[in-house]
Amino acid sequence: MTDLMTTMSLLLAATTIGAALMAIWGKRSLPIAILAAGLVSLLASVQFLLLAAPDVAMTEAAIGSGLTTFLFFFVLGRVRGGSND
Amino acid sequence: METSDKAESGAHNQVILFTTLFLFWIMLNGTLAADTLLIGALASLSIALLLPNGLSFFTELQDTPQALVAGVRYYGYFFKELVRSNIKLTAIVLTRDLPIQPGIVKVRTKLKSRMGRLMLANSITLTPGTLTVELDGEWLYVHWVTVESTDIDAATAKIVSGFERYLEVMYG
Amino acid sequence: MSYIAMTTGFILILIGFYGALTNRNILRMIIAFTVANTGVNLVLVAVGYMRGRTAPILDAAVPVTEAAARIIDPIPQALVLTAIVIGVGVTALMLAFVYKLYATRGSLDISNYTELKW
Amino acid sequence: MVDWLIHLAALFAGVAFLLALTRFIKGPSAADRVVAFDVLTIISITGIVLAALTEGRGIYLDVALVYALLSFLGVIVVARYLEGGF
Amino acid sequence: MIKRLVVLLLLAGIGAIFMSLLLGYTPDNELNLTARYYAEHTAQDIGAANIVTAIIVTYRGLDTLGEVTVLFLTAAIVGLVLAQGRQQNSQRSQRKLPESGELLQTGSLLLTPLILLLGVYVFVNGHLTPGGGFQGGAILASAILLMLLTDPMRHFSHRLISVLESISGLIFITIGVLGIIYAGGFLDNRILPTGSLGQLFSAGVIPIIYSFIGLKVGAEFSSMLVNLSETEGS
Amino acid sequence: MTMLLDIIGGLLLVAGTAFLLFGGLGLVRMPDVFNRIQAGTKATTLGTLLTLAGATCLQPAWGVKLLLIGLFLLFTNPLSSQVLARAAHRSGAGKSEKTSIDRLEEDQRKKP
Repeated sequence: MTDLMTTMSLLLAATTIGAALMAIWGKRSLPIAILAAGLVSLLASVQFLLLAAPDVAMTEAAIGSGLTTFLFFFVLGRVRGGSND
Repeated sequence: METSDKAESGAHNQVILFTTLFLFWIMLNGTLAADTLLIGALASLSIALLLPNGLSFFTELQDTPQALVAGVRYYGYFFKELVRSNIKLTAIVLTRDLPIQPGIVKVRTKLKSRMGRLMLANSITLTPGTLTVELDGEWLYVHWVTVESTDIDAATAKIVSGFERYLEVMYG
Repeated sequence: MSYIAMTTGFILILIGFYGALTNRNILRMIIAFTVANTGVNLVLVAVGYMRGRTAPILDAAVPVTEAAARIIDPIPQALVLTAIVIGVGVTALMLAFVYKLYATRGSLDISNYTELKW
Repeated sequence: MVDWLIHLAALFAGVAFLLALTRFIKGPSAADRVVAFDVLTIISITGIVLAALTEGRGIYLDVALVYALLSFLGVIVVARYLEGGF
Repeated sequence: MIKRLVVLLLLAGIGAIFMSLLLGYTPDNELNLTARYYAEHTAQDIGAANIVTAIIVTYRGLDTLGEVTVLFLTAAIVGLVLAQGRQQNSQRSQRKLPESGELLQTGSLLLTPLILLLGVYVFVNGHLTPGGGFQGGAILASAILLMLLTDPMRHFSHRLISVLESISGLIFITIGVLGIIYAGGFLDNRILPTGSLGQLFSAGVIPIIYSFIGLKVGAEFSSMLVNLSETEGS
Repeated sequence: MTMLLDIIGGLLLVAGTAFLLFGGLGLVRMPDVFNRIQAGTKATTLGTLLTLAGATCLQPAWGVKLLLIGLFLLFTNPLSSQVLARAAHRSGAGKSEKTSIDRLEEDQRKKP
């Protein structure tokens, strides 16, 4: 059974790195970068669960992926319309 | 007269909300131990008092036996349609040249209660090829993957009336 | 599995640093910081993982008597929990300052803020 | 037998995950990416349920509830942002 | 271009350090001494099923106190920074915002109580299931966020939020001091009986402390969100 | 008996994830935002519900919590899709060329 978990972990690792590259690559628009950062947190949270840390997974999902993304979008809604990037 | 009526219905709503929240709490905890029930009652009560106009699934539900029967039959119909919609979607996706002809049509609903309208919109979203885009007064704007008819009445008969039949009895 | 998670964490830290150092937009720099933050958390949790063991919560699946032989190290988890909460606090603070900077100067480009440059 | 079925389910979920990720990377507009984000979150719920089954720990399911909440709120935040609602 | 080269060189250096860390890492097969102590003694001493919670609230309760303080300061500074801008143009221009639509309004009325109750569940059961005050507080703040999204012009009472926050903080400290008087030391959880493992009323005072931490954290995150949403769009 | 239940549970798991797979395929193949939302919502709702039902068959003790997750998803998933579809329409998301009719746009143009 552990090989199933290891495979899931590998898949998550690869996609996490891809999403992180998407988040910092400067050519995409800001909402997309923020969404990609949220996706990094989300995937890391599943990774935490597979590492047998459900407490941390829940915190990362509720705070890291949830609240942080929402705060970013709030601020982005405030500052848009000025410099386009 | 009218204000006392409103206050009464507000209190009634709060009782219903409290009951729903308490039920939700019991399901969350999965035990019937006395301490769990005590804390749950306390929490549900404070939330129900804090949000006087909160809705619950049972708010505005008619308390007639017909409503119960309609509810059961509604869920039967709903799950049948849900499975049918997924099979249809699978068929579309697996066909090579995507046989779709999307469009947004306008349909009419008779429902007045808020919960009934929400349930109607949700049901339409989950049934074959349709997605509610906007709910405005008595008009529903529905995105349809394969537009079969652009006429308002014909589209209403095809999309809405199946669910409306039951929801009208349930929520009025 | 801890190796996989640890490598991912290190790579995330590097990606985050790169983004924070090369982007000129302040919001993008903050995004890169959150990515690096996630990477650090991932490394720390991976240190506590042990193969074939389970979460440090005692219930029917893990009785008290077997606890020491069945659970993984709970201390990194407790630390990371703290780190995540502080992380969102720091992010909120940075975002509030970004809003303030934008309200006074109308720009998000770091190269327009040269007062402290020397 | 059951183990084999769980593995098959995990394989399907993994492929679905990759497909949704393709849409996340490609998807021309922000709305497309939000749909993909939503689908990815919900596939993660399936992943959590599968992990709980293989580990035999029912307590992992609490995390799945938080994920359901997260998928809902995330979509609504971005939708309101796209409308210019705050 | 020079700058990018310097950055890449720096990252290569950090990467080399990480690489050596990774190569030198050998996973343990046994718990180390501290972890073993926690694993063996938590059940009798603290009575909490979730060992992470036991560490956070009791063994390292002072850390948590500091953490809550940091969070409080953050929320206060965010409020201060954002309030300055509001005073300058005090006449609040009524921005034209699109309505959120009937569906979202009904759905928000339906789901907000449920989300609040989920938050309460998460922090009340912090010693039994994964979760606890911080996660529960974040979920409470999510419910506030849903209300804000449904009606951006909705007014939240700042005073109510700050009163809730201060009272929760005070009770947290008071319980900690009571621990010095009635039990072994500051934030000792054995003021109340530890009870039997797995019950809701067990682990002494941990559920009470975590509930107030949850309320406090929820109030802090909510005040951040409300302050941000009350600023002017530019 | 439990053997039978286990196999039913496993088959439900596979069926649920298969629907997720087709939903993902639809997400990739569909031409515009609205069709993608349709594929995403329907497939993920039924797929997750079937997966939860399968897990219930395998571990009956978890049934209540799984039911709760299912109910929560059943309400939130279509709701968020509708809000997103509305926002996408308002922000002028591109529609596929096959789109034959758009009553909502016509009506909004009529209004001042």
